[in-house]
Amino acid sequence: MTGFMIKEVTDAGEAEARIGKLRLLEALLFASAEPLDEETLASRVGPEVAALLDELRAHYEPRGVNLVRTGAGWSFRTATDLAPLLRQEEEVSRKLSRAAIETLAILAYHQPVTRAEIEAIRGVATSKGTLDILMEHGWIRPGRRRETPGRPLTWVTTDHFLDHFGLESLRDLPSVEDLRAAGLLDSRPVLLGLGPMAGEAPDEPPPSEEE
Amino acid sequence: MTGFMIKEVTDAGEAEARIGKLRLLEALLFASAEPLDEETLASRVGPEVAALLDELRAHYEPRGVNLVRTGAGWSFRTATDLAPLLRQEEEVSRKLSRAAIETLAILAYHQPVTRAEIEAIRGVATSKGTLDILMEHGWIRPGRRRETPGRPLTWVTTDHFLDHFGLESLRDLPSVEDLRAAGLLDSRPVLLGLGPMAGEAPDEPPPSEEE
Amino acid sequence: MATDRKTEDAAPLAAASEPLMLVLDGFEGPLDMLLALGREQKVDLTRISILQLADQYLAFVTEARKVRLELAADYLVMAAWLAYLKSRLLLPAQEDDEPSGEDMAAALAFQLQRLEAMKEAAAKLFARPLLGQDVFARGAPEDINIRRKSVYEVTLYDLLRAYGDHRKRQEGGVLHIAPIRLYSMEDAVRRLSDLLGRMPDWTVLSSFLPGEEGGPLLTRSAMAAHFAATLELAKAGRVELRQDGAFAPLYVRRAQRAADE
Repeated sequence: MTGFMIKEVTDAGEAEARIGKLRLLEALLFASAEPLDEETLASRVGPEVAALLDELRAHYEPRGVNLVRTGAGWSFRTATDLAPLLRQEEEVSRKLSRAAIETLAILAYHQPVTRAEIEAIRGVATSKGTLDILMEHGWIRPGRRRETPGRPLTWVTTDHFLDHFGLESLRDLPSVEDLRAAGLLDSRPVLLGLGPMAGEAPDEPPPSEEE
Repeated sequence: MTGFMIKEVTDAGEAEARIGKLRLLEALLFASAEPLDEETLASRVGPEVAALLDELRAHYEPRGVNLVRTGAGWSFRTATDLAPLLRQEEEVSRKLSRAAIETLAILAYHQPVTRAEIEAIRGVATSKGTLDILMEHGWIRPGRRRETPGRPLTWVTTDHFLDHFGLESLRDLPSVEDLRAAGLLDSRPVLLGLGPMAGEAPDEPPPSEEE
Repeated sequence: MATDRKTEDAAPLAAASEPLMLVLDGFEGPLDMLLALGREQKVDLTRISILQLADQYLAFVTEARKVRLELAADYLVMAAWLAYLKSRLLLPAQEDDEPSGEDMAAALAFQLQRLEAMKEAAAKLFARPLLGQDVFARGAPEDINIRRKSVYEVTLYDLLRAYGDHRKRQEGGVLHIAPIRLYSMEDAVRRLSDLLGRMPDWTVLSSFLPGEEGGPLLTRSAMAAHFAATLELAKAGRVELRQDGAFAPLYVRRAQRAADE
């Protein structure tokens, strides 16, 4: 049991129980490809799960496999510095259209955001299949409806989005604080009366004036 | 790098190279869907793979995850002594049938809805088991009886349904128009798609009507 | 041409001094194109010359029309908007409740900065170690479901997809209808209505016409349809028409009163 760094434990029986829990926690996390939330883990190893997770994380920190927290869950992942040695041929971003990549970024930084707002930011209509493909990847989902005229649907990112991009929370999005400070995370349409940025009803799908 | 038991290595650079190989080996074995044979591993980490594997196996021996040799290959497996604890609440994950998913979707969108109405909408008879499975899972429950001849029972979705699908309320289910816009529903044929803003299909790339 | 937006790289326009390369492939709409033009000024977007940008864009559109390049309507709307912006920037300030040229220019500059920020954010996001590409999950997850609540692997996507598929079947599947080679008045009315809603001021009717790529018959029918459509819209009180003399260009704008209703 040399590998575990057991601290502040004197009683042999207590130490053994703790090691047992660490082993179970390790096995549970190892067996699952998906992140597991603390609540689920606590139901299996007990309320001290946070401390156990910290210990396990520290143990794995220098290794080829790390224990990481993304979104609401914990999971084992290969170490990021090994990426050049492990990289797979097919790159996800290759297969995504530029529109999809941009839309995902706008959605991530401006969420909850309506489709009309995404269009206002990009200055172009969202082609069919863009949100579809992002949803199929499990990165986005519909959020609450906005309580404005038309009650438009908003979109938000999922925990799997955080997992995929290795983010612990949305606060860890690259440069998010700088962008917010610079006022660039304002999703209101600004070019009144222009293109898809139709001024009068910002949250609605572009109105068709015929009806 | 305290976790690794490095033996018989004096040179610091050599130790580092060895640790690098151990980490890569660890990551490869972790990420592989199949057990990996020594030949494959040797091509990635070098001819000393057998010694490295021994070292890794020894390191993991007391832990919740073990490095085991099965047939011709090596793989990580959760420790066998933990099996009873891991499998304590094992439930085989099952795929829901297409009919059941569609029934659930129709029920969610059209509720409260009677079984006869679901059948009318789907155009096929609903097998008895379908609603049972959905109810067993806690996604649907009987609603009020319809005040029509025969007083048929209606069905509605439950709070657990919302919980499972991450919806805050039924109002947050995307509307048919939202689905269409997201590309989850092909649009009605555009008879004369002239210009991107024509009619009610604002989110298509401008059709090139000239072809 | 203008409709192909899937291409990866933003094929840039040549510098304004050289003949414009009419390459629309790769632009995600007019704003994207403006951003590419703006970058050529090689200054910070906050210090960009909006006037110069407008000139470059308008030059592009003029060139495009010369070689009968089919431009999507949103490119034309942007052109009209920029022409209007230019006039407001160059003419002495007027006493009306329209936004000032400076305000409009600032709004455009902000829009460009925001779009650029999002493009950079997207690049940074995808430069991160990605799951399944740089970082890997357990390759052989063991068949242990420790989450009691999800016995069935059904996601919201599956549910919505199922409903979408169902509706699609109901709507009768995919219909293939041969394209009609004539421009109808209904479409012209609709196109004009859409465009006019965004046009700030008097605009030459001919600038609304689609390109001439569909052959002379389609072009002529488009011209006739748009002319008839303006008469129809004028009759309904939705647009105002102006012509300064016989055979002079016909100008159209949204009826000022109807716009407020």
